[in-house]
Amino acid sequence: MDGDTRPTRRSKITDLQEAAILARDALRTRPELCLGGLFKQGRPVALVRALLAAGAGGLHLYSSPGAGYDVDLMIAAGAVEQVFIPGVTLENRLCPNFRSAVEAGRVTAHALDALTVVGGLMASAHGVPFQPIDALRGSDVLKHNPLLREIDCPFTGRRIHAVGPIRPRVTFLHAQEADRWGNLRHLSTMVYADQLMARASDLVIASVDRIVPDEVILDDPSRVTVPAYYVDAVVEVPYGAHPTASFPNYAMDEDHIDAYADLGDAARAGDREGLAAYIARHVTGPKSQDDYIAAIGGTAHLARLEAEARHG
Amino acid sequence: MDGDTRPTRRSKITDLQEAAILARDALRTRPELCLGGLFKQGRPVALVRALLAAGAGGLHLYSSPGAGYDVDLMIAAGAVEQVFIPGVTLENRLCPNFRSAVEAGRVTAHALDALTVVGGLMASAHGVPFQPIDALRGSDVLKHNPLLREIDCPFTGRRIHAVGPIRPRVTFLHAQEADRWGNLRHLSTMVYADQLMARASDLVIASVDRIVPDEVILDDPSRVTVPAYYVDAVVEVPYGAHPTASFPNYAMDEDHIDAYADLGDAARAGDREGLAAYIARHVTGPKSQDDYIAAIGGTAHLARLEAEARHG
Amino acid sequence: MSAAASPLEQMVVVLARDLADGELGAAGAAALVPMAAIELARELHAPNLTIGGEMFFNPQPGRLYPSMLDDRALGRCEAAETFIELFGHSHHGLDFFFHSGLQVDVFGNINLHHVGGTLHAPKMRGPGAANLSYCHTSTRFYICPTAHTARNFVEKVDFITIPGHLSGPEAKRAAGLTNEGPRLVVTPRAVLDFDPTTLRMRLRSVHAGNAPEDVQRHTGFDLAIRGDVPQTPPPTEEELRVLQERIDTSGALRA
Amino acid sequence: MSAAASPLEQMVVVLARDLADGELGAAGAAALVPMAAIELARELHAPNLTIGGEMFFNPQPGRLYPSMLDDRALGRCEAAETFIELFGHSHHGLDFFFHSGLQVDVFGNINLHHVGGTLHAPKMRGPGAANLSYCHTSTRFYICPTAHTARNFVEKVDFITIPGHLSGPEAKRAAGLTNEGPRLVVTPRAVLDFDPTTLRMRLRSVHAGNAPEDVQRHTGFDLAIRGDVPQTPPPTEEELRVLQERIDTSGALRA
Repeated sequence: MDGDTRPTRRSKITDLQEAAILARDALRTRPELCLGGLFKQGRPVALVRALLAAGAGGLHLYSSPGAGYDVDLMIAAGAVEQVFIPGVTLENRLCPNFRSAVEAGRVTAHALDALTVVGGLMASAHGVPFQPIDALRGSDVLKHNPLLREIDCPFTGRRIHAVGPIRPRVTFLHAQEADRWGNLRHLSTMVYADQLMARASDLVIASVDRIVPDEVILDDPSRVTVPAYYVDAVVEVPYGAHPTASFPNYAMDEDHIDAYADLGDAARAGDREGLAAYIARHVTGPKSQDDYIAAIGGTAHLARLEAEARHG
Repeated sequence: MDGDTRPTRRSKITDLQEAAILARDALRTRPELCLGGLFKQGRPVALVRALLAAGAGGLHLYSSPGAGYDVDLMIAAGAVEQVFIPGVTLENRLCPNFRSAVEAGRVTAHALDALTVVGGLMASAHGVPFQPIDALRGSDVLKHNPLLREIDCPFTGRRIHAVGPIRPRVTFLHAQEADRWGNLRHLSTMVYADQLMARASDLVIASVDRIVPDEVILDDPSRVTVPAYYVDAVVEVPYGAHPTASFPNYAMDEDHIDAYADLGDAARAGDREGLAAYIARHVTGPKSQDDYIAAIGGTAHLARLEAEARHG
Repeated sequence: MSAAASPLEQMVVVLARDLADGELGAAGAAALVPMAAIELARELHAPNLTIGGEMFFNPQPGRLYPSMLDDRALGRCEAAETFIELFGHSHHGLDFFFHSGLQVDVFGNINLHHVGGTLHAPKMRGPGAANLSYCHTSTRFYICPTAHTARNFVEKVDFITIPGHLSGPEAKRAAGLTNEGPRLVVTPRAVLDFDPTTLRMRLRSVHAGNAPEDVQRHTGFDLAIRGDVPQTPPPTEEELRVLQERIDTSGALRA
Repeated sequence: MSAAASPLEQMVVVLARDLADGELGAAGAAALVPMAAIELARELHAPNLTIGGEMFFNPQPGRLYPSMLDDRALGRCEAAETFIELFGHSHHGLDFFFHSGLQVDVFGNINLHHVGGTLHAPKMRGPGAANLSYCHTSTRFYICPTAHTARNFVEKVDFITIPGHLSGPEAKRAAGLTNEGPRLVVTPRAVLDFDPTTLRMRLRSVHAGNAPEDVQRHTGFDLAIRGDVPQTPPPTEEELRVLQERIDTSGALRA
């Protein structure tokens, strides 16, 4: 045996289609999908599109406590059964398909709060059977929140709340960088609940703007936000968060999201054609991320988002 | 009023003596002192010496779950009544004064485990009345651990453990850098429980190797390990962690710690003279950190520790 | 210059004046007006006010953004946190917070979930809300909707997302809401507060150009106007200059 | 080269062979031998073994250190964590962990608290220990003291800091210890394991140069030696070369 032949460590790099199939099959055993980022930043939208194209359905959606475009898109594509996200909004306007689907009874949107979701992820990440919560009072959300229980605090004797572990079957994350082993680096200032979700979930798949050499990770381990141990697969997807932002690389595409929301509003009003065309063009149509980039206006369009991320 | 005269934000920079008096007076209301770092890295030893020189006593000591030199020194100086730290050791040898004092009944060293201490700090940081723990079984530590309770899990029905909030009255931390507002940057790879302690404590005082301009913080907020909100006072103390390490700036001074331990062992054997002289020379004697640096061998000695931190 | 203040600028100034030096607070979801108010207070009289509790500390955004939860606004700040630290802040509470909603009622309760129908069969489904805790773990909060109509100011909300004073002092006590709760309601038309005995909303002052009866007409419940209603003290020249030059550099509050 | 293996090198090799590819494990407090074993396994047959659970992942220390919890050893690693993440790992468990102690008894229980007296009036106070959980949340652990004498191998420890097999299968079940617990005891003299029925320690093999009766003489309880005791397979040339050239570059295991 040649002493210099070391055994080979497995790379976790895969492609969008394989990642989507991995996720789809896992979600068939338990349909709990969790999405990283918050609102218009750091959302793993390319993975979401790939999953929709691969044919997922009946999903129960989780996220950090605020989400918008991607959740609305998954609902528009008919893939969602229940939503466990406290706030669902495009921030400057309501989510049209979320709204329609809930009003029509096609989707159940649970009334939740941030601490229940975060506490449930904490319980799962910490490996304990529940997380106490002592900051929820007076809201009608407490009458409906399906994840919360009242317990008697063994220390104070008071009635407080508790939430059991939230353990997503699959979590999608988007980060700016990773090495081939799956060590993720969020170069953005805001990381939200991505680290917590990674620790709380069964299967974690991350898209990144680029794969970096091993040395980049080893030379600055403090910059690693999600250690590879928590990550099952990583996909290099340029502009993989579009139309949400991946700072400091590119800003959110507000115009794209607004145009999408207009189509959603039209669909609410009875004209579903534009929305169907949008899904065909952006979700089911593209064979690759290159196709998608072409569909949204090509690299010239994305250069503007990159410039905005650099200069504000 | 001149529109360009903005009101002035208060700096949190103070000096060692003032910091020590602040801590000493706070500890008179409740003697729970918590020390950052772990074993031989990142321990706020200059603050400890200053507190001893200022005349603290009857302390209840907390730390991340492992400590050595500083705890032993505080015991040697007669300042400690109870120790709530799971592991107390110099790693390569036992802590001589800790051992003597516990064997003589002068100090109570509670039997604890890491999860109780970390869980108690978590409960305090999170603002909840307790933290469930479900990973303690079979150890005699459980028969003695004063902070732990058995509870019935409201979710699983099983008997599990819980710990109430550990809220230190004062926490001392050592970091490599801070701005004048008290935003701390640990440039070391390992940060241990420093962030958690800062969030869990009443009063937080940090020593740093150097104060940096505001822009250093603002240009890279992700590098801030402890936001200023949690920090009450910050002191620039060159080599403030000595004889423990402050990577990447200087390594631990193993020879110094070993020589100290030899004096402690001699004191155990009945010869207290060397230990008394050590305390006079290093703790009560120096009027400033410059005096201390001279006492330990001056900058030439420290240059060796700096070189070791750079080159291993 | 003060004559030219926009309604949103007037709101900002009213709110900024109520924030004290040394406090800790955050802007909430609809951040435009609240963040401007916090920054103005920091510039003028509260240099030690800390912006924190929403996963970041003391941002320097350069201009105002409607959302203050992404790197556009927060890339430059003093420190970043995550939802775990937010969990802790939510328990420990802030000194102040801000809310708005689809509906606000006479007791300052806020609805962000649904108008008409029920939660799971709503006539109109709203966005919901993440942050239900700061409304009562914080010492006080402000309600600052950017619209003031008889449709969003209602006698009773269809769903209490954010509890204000519930149905008054007794209900508040029963629910364990021990802090002040909503202190002021600041709208583009007026400033409202709560009767300390009944905790019902009442008109405190009207902004320049708004008559008390106009405000009543645009409010879906009785404001119990008795006697003269004072005018809201308009922005000073200094307030407006600092706001426009240093904070709202893109004129978002005047758009 | 294998003839020249030191006792600690022999320990390292025995332990390394028992670690499997794809596992997650950590070295524990007395890290010298365990970390060398983990690194050797990674180099030779377990490239996907992850070092984790002690606030860092996959360090590349360049040489061995007696302590593996500071930046000397960990400055270069793949990721750093804190005690909060360690809290989680402690619950989720690892595949393997390592322990040693002041005393080890016939059931593999480990004492780090006191010898003689009581906890609060000890004759000799030990260091205590932080990490009590990995011994049972992890699938298995190894006991690897660097001394093997009749003083530290005792019939019954004075205090159970780290539970091994307690007093056997029934006690283990009663305490809720459902995992394997201590699998091997690897010392400078021998390899010991546990009788699957009684869970009492027994001699499995002796290292080159050690007679079974010597090992018994240095053990404070009956090892129930019956018949021939095999010799521990010594390090192969390859094992020793990789260990010395790539892992123990400063010769700490031969000091």
